[in-house]
Amino acid sequence: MLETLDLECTRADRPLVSNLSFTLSAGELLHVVGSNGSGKTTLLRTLCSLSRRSAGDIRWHGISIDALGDEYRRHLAYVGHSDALQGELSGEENLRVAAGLVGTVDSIAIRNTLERVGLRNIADLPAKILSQGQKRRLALARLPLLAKPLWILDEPFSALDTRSVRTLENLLAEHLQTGGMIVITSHQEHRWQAATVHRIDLDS
Amino acid sequence: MLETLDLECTRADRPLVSNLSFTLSAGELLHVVGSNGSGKTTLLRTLCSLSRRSAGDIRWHGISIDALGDEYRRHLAYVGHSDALQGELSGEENLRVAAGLVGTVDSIAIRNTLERVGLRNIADLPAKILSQGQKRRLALARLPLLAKPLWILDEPFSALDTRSVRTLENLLAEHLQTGGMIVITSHQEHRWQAATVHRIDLDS
Amino acid sequence: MNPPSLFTAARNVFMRDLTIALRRSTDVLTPLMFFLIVVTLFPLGVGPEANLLRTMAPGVIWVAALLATMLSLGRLFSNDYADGTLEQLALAPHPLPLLVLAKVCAHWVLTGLPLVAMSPLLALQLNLEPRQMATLVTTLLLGTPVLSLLGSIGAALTLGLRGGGVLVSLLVLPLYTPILIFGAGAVSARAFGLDAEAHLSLLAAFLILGAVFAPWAAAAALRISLD
Amino acid sequence: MNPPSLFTAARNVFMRDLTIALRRSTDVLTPLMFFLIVVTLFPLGVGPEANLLRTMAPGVIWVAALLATMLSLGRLFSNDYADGTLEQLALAPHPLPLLVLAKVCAHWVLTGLPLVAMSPLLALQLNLEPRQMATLVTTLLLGTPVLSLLGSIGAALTLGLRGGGVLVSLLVLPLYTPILIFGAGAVSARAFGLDAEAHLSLLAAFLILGAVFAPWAAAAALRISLD
Amino acid sequence: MLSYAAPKNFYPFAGKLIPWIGFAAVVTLAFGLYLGLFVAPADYQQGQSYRIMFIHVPSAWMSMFVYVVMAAAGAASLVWKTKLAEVLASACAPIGASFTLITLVTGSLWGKPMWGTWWAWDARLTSELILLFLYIGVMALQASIDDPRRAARAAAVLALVGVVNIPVIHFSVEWWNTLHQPASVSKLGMPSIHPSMLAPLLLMAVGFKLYFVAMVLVRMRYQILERERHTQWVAQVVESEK
Ligand code: HEM
Ligand SMILES: Nc1ncnc2c1ncn2[C@@H]1O[C@H](COP(=O)(O)OP(=O)(O)OP(=O)(O)O)[C@@H](O)[C@H]1O
Ligand SMILES: Nc1ncnc2c1ncn2[C@@H]1O[C@H](COP(=O)(O)OP(=O)(O)OP(=O)(O)O)[C@@H](O)[C@H]1O
Ligand SMILES: [Mg+2]
Ligand SMILES: [Mg+2]
Repeated sequence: MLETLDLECTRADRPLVSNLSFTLSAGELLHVVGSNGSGKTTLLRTLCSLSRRSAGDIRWHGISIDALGDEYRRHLAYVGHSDALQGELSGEENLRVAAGLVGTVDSIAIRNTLERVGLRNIADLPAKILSQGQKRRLALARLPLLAKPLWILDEPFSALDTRSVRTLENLLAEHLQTGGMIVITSHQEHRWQAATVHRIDLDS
Repeated sequence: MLETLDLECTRADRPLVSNLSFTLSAGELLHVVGSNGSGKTTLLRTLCSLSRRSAGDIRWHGISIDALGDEYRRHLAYVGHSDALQGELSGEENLRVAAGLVGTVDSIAIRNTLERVGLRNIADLPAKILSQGQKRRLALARLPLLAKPLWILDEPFSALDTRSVRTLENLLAEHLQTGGMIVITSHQEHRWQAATVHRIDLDS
Repeated sequence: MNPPSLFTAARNVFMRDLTIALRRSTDVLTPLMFFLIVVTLFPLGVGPEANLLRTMAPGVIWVAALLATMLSLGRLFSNDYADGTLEQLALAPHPLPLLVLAKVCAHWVLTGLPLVAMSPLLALQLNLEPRQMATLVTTLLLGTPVLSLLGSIGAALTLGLRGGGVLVSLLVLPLYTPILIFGAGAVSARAFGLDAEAHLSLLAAFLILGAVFAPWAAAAALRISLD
Repeated sequence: MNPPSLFTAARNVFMRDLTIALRRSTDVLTPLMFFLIVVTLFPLGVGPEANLLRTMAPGVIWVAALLATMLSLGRLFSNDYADGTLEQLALAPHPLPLLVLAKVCAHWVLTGLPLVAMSPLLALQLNLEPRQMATLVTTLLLGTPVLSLLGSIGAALTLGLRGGGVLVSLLVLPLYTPILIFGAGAVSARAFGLDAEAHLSLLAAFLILGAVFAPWAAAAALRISLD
Repeated sequence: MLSYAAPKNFYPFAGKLIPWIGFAAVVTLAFGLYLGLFVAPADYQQGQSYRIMFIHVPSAWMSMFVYVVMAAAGAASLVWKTKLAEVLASACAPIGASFTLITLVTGSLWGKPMWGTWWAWDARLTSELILLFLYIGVMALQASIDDPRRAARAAAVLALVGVVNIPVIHFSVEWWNTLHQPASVSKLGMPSIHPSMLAPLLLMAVGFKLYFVAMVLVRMRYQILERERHTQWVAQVVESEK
């Protein structure tokens, strides 16, 4: 369970998000919307503990994430605007590295995941020659592989072709069904297949 | 008038696009679609003369673009996956630089354009602190400013919020009405306001 | 998926860095070539006189080693930073200093170690005395890891800053001076048949201190750069 | 919108590069500081003996200038490449070599010129004879633009390559050697009261050749890197 | 003749040439070595050690010759955009680098008895070392770029820029008064060397050239296969050679 209490995020002393309180429980999705520059990315990075909040608190199962430290990060997967891929490594190796950092590496799971995001046949090409959308798919392939309960996704749909958009929607639905939590931003409207969808509009 | 004759584009000696022939006249739009990695970006860069084609010809008003060289580039505006912004410079300065490279700098036109894409009030911030979508809007602001007849746009809608999407659609419509030409890629479907829409699907 | 032990995670990071670098063998070769070329530049600038060259040699080789290490610092974090991997590293459920230490070790294996291996050849070219040769290799063996460790702090601090490549040199080179003084000093001392033991134990002390403290400082700097 | 004359476009590019660099004043300062630090490292590595230092000085100063220029080459194109500006430059309706020349000029004003201005101070530190001072400044004035020109080719060739920073040194330093030899040679010759005119006219010849041919090579390299 | 420039035709053509040229190279080199090591008289000044010359001098010539070939092929590939020239240029680099390395090593070995040192910062020695760096630069650049066409064109630009070093190496002994031997064989007019030493030297020089041609053809064939691996004819070749 992720909750925030009177959270405030500032950029260069200018508050972007303030007095934000929400609670996200297992199986729920939080869709953060807002116009460009309204602070969605800032909020998501703060929830990840990558940026520091200026006031308020963020709690994971009731305990402040500052106190939890690595223990909080153990439960968290983040995909931001950039893809976190090593251009030199192949798609498969990139996933292997990501898995090795947080859990044991399971070659079969990696191959299945690549199949799932439709990159199986180019899994051996170095990531840097992939197209924009292929890179994005590779970045997203970390999500099912790492099996973390909390996913924080910053415009994951950008650059994806229509088939991949559907694949990702299915991934999200599955994750929620198995008790996961998702915080997501997207400029498009989606029919989320979730029991509970919270929506925060940063413009209002 | 832009036309290609049996155009072939290869990447690492592997053909991505082959035997492509089309003609694009004033007021027409060409929508290039295809799944991720099908070669849209490669095709667009080839049309710009940034990448070299491996066979075939590209002609501008009947003359091969190799022969035209700078004369062809004078008529062309390209916005690719990256935004071509200098993080150190402010929004206004970025546009000033872009204008200075191809035409005379007109401060009033720059200010109007910034207004148009909704960046007027943050025109003095350095581009590097802008949000993803704000950067994208700044990159697109070059288009109305530079007044080139041929626009080549690689997923210009990505990262834009809904209001900016509408602004861009209007910009495109205006450009076509005044006799411009557009080559564009986008994974979403749009109701193009164009007299003639050509569509090339690279998957088939 | 079981969380891996800290040691496994650090080893994974180490191996990953090695794999990436070996994938591009030029990455390993170029600092080495740079070292060679810089040492070659000096006789070109100073003239071919053998005695002069011999007196300069320890200083020149050590300065070249400093510069070669410093130049390769860019590789330590900046690729990972640019593509977002560093964020993922910072989000890994392990103490960041240890992951940093793993990266620094990989960096040393890829740059420091080859420099050490190459140094006897350069010593030969610059007419060093045979008895200086062993001292040169020992000082480099003790000193280059310290260069990588201290360098990691500078590299972390300058991440994502424009002109980072030159800025890092500004931060790091002053920190390098003690190592240069004792490293080159030891080799020069041997030219007069003097003992270099005091110099060497100082270098060893630097190494231990660096290995203990530098990763913490670098990790803190990384978190600041990512904010 | 009228197309600007070629000259206006080139001047715009030049002014833009200056503005960006001055916006980050560290960008201008750091190569200079690097130059200073490298020259300072030598006495530390070699020992404080005045005669030895004086003999080494021309070579050391020139090598430091080479390295400082080389290090700052990363700035020449790579920021523009990473953010897509270079594509826009290549699509501008003007001959690319001339825009490249404008960028190289900006680079020289930001790195070469400060080095030249700084060099008398260093010459003083290293006990150069007064009559060598003027020669040092002249050689640097003639030589540093060539370094920027040749460097632009290397910088253009290594755009977007991993380990580009070190690779560029491998490509560029060998090309720099003639300038080093004649530059440092001229200053050394003056120490013995010899005439340095032959050296200087060779440097001037390099400068003219470089200004004519290097921008074409660099522009060709840029188009290749963008492909 | 022009049709041989197509990779598809060049591949079998080169395949047929290689054994002949290779055979000629081996014979010439063997004969040259025999004359040089056993027939030519010992030098009255240097004794036996001068025989290193029969390796050193031809490989020194080759180190420069190969660079010029590489730069010329590079220029051709930039101008005419022919694949074959690209492949030729990139095949040259490692061979030329090896010749340069051989020159440096044999020169060092010869320098110890002659000058009492393995290495001196003499102009010719230094410029030869820089030639090695140039070769390595070309190879490193090529290895850093994945797309072979781009790699070839980038390397061609670099090779062309570096070609200024060649006259520097050749004339360095005349421009600077140095340790190293001035031209005694390649001098126009009468060579100042005894015919019994000249003959094996020239034989070795021809042998090295033949060896170079054979090696370059072998490397070119490999690269052509690699680069044309998506085409039909390569599939057929691979099929037929299975
Ligand atoms: C590492 C040391 C050496 C290097 C790098 C080196 C390099 C070269 C080069 C590049 C050439 C070809 C020059 C040209 O044709 O323009 C050459 C030729 C030659 N070298 Fe060396 N050399 C070295 C040591 C020596 C030594 C020790 C000797 C014997 C004293 C020697 C004797 C010769 C001779 C006789 C030629 C033929 C000159 C001619 O007729 O063109 N070299 N060397
Ligand atoms: N140093 C700074 N000074 C002032 N404003 C800043 C600074 N850094 C960031 N900002 C502002 O903070 C906001 C950052 O927003 P953020 O990136 O979180 O937006 P976003 O909602 O993710 O937008 P997008 O939809 O475009 O991705 C922008 O409006 C930006 O201008
Ligand atoms: N060096 C290379 N070797 C092999 N394949 C390559 C190489 N470089 C690029 N490619 C392939 O070429 C294709 C490039 O496609 P391009 O970037 O044009 O796709 P796109 O249609 O723009 O896709 P997206 O919708 O994801 O932007 C990719 O499939 C990529 O894997
Ligand atoms: Mg955002
Ligand atoms: Mg694309």
